[in-house]
Amino acid sequence: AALDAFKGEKGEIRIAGGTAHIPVMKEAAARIMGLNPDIQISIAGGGSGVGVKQVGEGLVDIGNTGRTPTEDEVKQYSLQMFKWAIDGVAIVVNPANKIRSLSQDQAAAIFAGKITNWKEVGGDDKQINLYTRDEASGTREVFWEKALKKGDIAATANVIVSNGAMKGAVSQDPYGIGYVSVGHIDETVAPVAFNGIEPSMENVKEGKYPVARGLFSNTKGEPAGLVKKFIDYLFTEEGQQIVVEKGFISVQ
Amino acid sequence: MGEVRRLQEAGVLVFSWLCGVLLLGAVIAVIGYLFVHGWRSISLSLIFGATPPLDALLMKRHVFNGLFPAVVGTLSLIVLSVCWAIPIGMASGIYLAEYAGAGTKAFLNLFFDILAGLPSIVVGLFGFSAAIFLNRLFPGSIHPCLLISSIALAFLVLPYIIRTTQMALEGLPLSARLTALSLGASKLQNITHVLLPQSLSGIVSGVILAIGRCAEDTAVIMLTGVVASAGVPRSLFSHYEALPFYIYYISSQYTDREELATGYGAAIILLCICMVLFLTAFVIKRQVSYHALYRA
Amino acid sequence: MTQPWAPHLGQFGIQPMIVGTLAISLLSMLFAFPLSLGCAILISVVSRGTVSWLLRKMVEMMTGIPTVIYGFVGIFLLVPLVREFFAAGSGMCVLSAALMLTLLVSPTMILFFCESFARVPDSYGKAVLAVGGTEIQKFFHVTLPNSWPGVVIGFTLALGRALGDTLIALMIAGNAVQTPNSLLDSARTLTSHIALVFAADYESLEFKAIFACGIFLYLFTTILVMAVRLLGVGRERWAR
Amino acid sequence: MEKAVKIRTENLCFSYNGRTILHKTSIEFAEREITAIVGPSGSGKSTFLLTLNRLWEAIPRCSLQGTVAMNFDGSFHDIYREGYPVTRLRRQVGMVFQIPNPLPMSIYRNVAFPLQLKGGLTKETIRAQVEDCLRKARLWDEVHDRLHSSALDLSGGQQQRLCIARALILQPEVLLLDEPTSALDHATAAAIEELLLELKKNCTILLVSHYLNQVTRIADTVIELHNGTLVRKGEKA
Amino acid sequence: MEKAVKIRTENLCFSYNGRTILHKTSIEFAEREITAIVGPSGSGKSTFLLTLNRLWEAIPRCSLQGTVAMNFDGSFHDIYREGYPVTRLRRQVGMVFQIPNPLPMSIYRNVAFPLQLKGGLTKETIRAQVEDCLRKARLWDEVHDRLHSSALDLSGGQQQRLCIARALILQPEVLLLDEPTSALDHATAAAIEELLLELKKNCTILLVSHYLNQVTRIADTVIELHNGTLVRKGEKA
Ligand SMILES: Nc1ncnc2c1ncn2[C@@H]1O[C@H](COP(=O)(O)OP(=O)(O)OP(=O)(O)O)[C@@H](O)[C@H]1O
Ligand SMILES: Nc1ncnc2c1ncn2[C@@H]1O[C@H](COP(=O)(O)OP(=O)(O)OP(=O)(O)O)[C@@H](O)[C@H]1O
Ligand SMILES: [Mg+2]
Ligand SMILES: [Mg+2]
Ligand SMILES: O=P([O-])([O-])[O-]
Repeated sequence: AALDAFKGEKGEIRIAGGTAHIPVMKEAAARIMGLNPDIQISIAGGGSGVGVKQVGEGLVDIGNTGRTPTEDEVKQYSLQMFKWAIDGVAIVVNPANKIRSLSQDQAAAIFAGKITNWKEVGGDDKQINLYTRDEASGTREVFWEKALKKGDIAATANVIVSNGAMKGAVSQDPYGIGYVSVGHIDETVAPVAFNGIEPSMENVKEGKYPVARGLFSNTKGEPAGLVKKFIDYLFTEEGQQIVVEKGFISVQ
Repeated sequence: MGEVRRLQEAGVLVFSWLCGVLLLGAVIAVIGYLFVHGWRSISLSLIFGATPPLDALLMKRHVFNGLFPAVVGTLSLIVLSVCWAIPIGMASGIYLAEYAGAGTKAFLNLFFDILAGLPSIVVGLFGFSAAIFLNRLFPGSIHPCLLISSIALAFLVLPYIIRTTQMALEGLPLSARLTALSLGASKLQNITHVLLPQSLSGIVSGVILAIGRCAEDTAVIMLTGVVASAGVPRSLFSHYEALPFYIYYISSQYTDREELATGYGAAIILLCICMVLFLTAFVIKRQVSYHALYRA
Repeated sequence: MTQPWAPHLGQFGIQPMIVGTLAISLLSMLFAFPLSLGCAILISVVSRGTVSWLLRKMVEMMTGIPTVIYGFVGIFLLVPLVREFFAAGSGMCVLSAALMLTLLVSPTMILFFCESFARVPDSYGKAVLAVGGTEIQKFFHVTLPNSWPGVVIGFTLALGRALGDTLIALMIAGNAVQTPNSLLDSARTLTSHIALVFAADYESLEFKAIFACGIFLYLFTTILVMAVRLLGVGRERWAR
Repeated sequence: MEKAVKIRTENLCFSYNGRTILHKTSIEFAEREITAIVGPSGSGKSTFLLTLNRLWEAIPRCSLQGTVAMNFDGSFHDIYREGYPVTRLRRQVGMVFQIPNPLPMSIYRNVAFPLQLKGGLTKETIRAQVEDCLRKARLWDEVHDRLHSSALDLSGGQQQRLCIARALILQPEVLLLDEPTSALDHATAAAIEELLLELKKNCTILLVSHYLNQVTRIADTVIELHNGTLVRKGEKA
Repeated sequence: MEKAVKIRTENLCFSYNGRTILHKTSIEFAEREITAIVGPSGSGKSTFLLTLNRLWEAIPRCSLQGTVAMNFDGSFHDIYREGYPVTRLRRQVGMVFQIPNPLPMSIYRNVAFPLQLKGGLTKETIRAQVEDCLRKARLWDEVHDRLHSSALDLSGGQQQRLCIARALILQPEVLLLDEPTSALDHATAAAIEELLLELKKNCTILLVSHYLNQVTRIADTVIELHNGTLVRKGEKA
């Protein structure tokens, strides 16, 4: 029923930016395009920073961010923000790794490259392989600010370009450690409790887990036409159901 | 002394076989690995997802969870870029080899050598910057898209085509050049009747390299309009998917085994597309030169 | 330029990427050039008939293998192998990238070499054989000197490709922003850097730094082309 | 009776890489005669022929001074004049090279090639003319059953005759022959000599030859190239 | 006195692409003699020479049956025997091609080249031998001041003499000469004939020639190639 709005429409919607959003965007696009083949929705990643700039430049219609756009950004590009889900950022390790909990200090020391061996935090005598996200990432921004308290991230860290890729990398490397959107966590990676708090949906929802954030879609100025319909769709019951299915927390 | 020479020759022999075996082993490992892991995912639904193939081909319905849009995207990219690159490339190659004066030639040679060395990502960067520039000039109408990607790709392969054409022509011996002239051929006739046919295999090999390059390139399109999901491109000005980018995307962002399997499938399909392209080009090459040289 | 890359501190040094680029591409050429020459000799001189034909077809086919496939197989086959074998680091490192790059650039080089060998007129070869030269002597005394420009051009193209390749380094070199100290260190190349940061901001210093990367790559290849040309022209004296 | 002049060179100088080969050569060649050019090996005979159809221009680093004039359609033309149609010149001046140079095509196409370049003829005409020329060059019998195989596989003498046939097909007014029978046996060479005597009726022939017998047999005039200049040596009675 | 036999072919058959050129040819060549091979153009003379040093093996799609045996160091060797060192064979059997084939190197290196391939000589020895061979081939005077310029720029006759010099430098026991004087003027050709008579003392020479005068002047034996077989035609008294 929520899809009825798209009947008889025609045109293209271009989406780019935050990679945490991609699963939801894809599902929504599939449903809309499946109903109406005349609509074409293209979805690119790039990271939150990319999303803001591209929508600001008018290269795409919707720019997604995994963090709140800064005031500068909002002003410079006259952005309209739509927060349609709540999410957390969790430290993850390979399931083969015994470690399931780290304190804030330990996490900060590991990511700063001060702790380089798993045995220093109670694991095997193996070197720690760090994985971090690129500069454009909203996930990185949030993790850096809220989990690392703006501490250093070592230059030795491997740099990964998306949430999905981070999960892939850590699931491949038995001694790797990284961080992903909570919505992306599945059995291929093991979430690590932060200061003793499990990064579960419930904990994020209840505000117990500190490294939380919203998922935003942004447009340049007021959205109109097809783009408006798409954003409206995200807030319908059906849209929010997709959000929950993909592992995020509904805003309603 | 003879002993030393024999040893040297034996050394060369052993070395070359070693290289051959090493390379062969590596290729078999790469391709074997792909096929061992990917052959099971090869099926019609890999390409068309859940959509009936006929509907997809007639563009009545979008294909999800299938490679169809990526395959179409890649093929259109190849065709478009080669369309831009071949006429310009061959003409420039012929000009350089046969018409350009010494000064112009030295300059252009250097220029194209440098262009040939230009990394694809830099070409992509320029394509991207051009798109932004155009977008500012004509707000809302131009953004990274199929057209821009194909032009950027054409730039990427142009030097290959130019240089192979030129090299093939310049490599011909003086006697081959003089003969037709002595029979009253004009310069142009000499080129079209004698020099080009004789250097055709060289030129075709350049074109083959170019096609292969277009089919596989990821760096340029990454910056100029390819996206993770877009459906079949409806016009030159839309975003599109492409196989190589799809593989890149899946390799890092797969969410489950099934998605990874489509990655293997895509890799096998891309590999096959490239092989088929190559085969056709080689068949064409043999026949073309045969016709050109041995039939009256 | 020589600062570290730390945008949040306002530092935009690209030196680690320059070192990373050089390390990976030079290492790969170190592997690829002898390998290619050996294979080209194998195909054009040592082997005969069907074997040579098969090898050649295989190499031709290899030039058609897309880069992304090397990257793909690199991630799932080579990286774990390197990780296990050296039992250090994540396996995403300079060595892995260089190895895969070797596979990528070799076929083009081999074909270029073979093409240039074949272009040396038949009568020259016959003249050598007629005075009692072996096939290998024919190769070293006549074929190779006469096809030297082709060899040099093949090498340039391959090195250019190694320098300019984005995908393999992006996928399997790890992309850490550091100056690599060993073959097993993760590293970022200029090209991956462009791919990773390209769309950050079109006016910011970051974006300008990306352009600096592009210009650097351009300079690299230009200098390379110039150097190789000087070399090539020197050797070209007898080839007409 | 003095014959009309067909070719006239004046102060012709030629050098490769600064090495002078021809030095202020002024000479005339009579129409419809066979003029033999003799001289020691390396003296510049082949080079001299190249100056008459401007083919040397395709060789790097060589230079020419002086003039060459040819009589076409009743008047003299300076062939080095700015804008002179060099393609037409080469159609009117046929040449057989000292070292046979068949093109890497079929035997048939090699001979038909000049006509194809010129254009405007039907397949049948071309076919008839090719056969005619191959017969004249005494090659037809040996190759008529393999016209479409590669010309590069012919024997040395066969290649030479092929090149003669190819030079004939445009019916040039001037024929430059650089040792055209050097690879031919006696009988064949004699037949080619017959052919030249026949051709002489419509054609001015310059023949470089080392075969003194041949020269005395068929040449009307003999010219010797010595130390870079051409000197008239003898004339038939 | 009968001279010893140097080369013996037995039932030699040869064909290109299935076209038979030589047909069951059995013949012997005497040591230290000059044997002239004559025959019409295209009859297979050049081809026959190629069967004696196995060079035809480099040509695609041709086949040979029968045996060729040569007498080296006092005993006969089947040169087509499995594993016979073909490189050594070609050093002992020198060849001058019908169409001159200088290598794209300097004049000097062209001649020195076979020695360089063989290896083991000092620069001085090589230089002395190169000069000696160039003198023998009557080329020294023309090229001594440009030994290091490209051999491809030589005139036709100069190229031919260069190839002769190159074939001499290894002091082969057998020399195969395919019309070695076809591009040479009388005086030079006579000098080369002198050379051959001189070489005959240590060397078996097979000479393909169309020059009947030349053949009668210097050949000890004349063999005619006709319809695919070699027939002994005449011997000097
Ligand atoms: N590579 C080849 N492929 C096919 N046929 C060939 C090849 N070389 C020569 N022939 C043919 O074999 C026959 C003999 O050739 P060959 O060169 O031995 O003749 P020849 O006696 O040396 O003649 P000439 O006096 O003209 O040099 C000719 O009919 C020629 O066309
Ligand atoms: N392309 C060239 N570059 C430089 N020098 C050349 C070139 N071609 C010929 N020569 C030189 O010019 C001189 C004359 O050469 P040309 O070929 O005209 O002699 P020729 O009289 O035809 O001799 P032959 O009877 O041996 O054929 C020779 O000394 C030769 O070495
Ligand atoms: Mg000459
Ligand atoms: Mg012959
Ligand atoms: O969601 P991201 O901005 O971290 O890609």
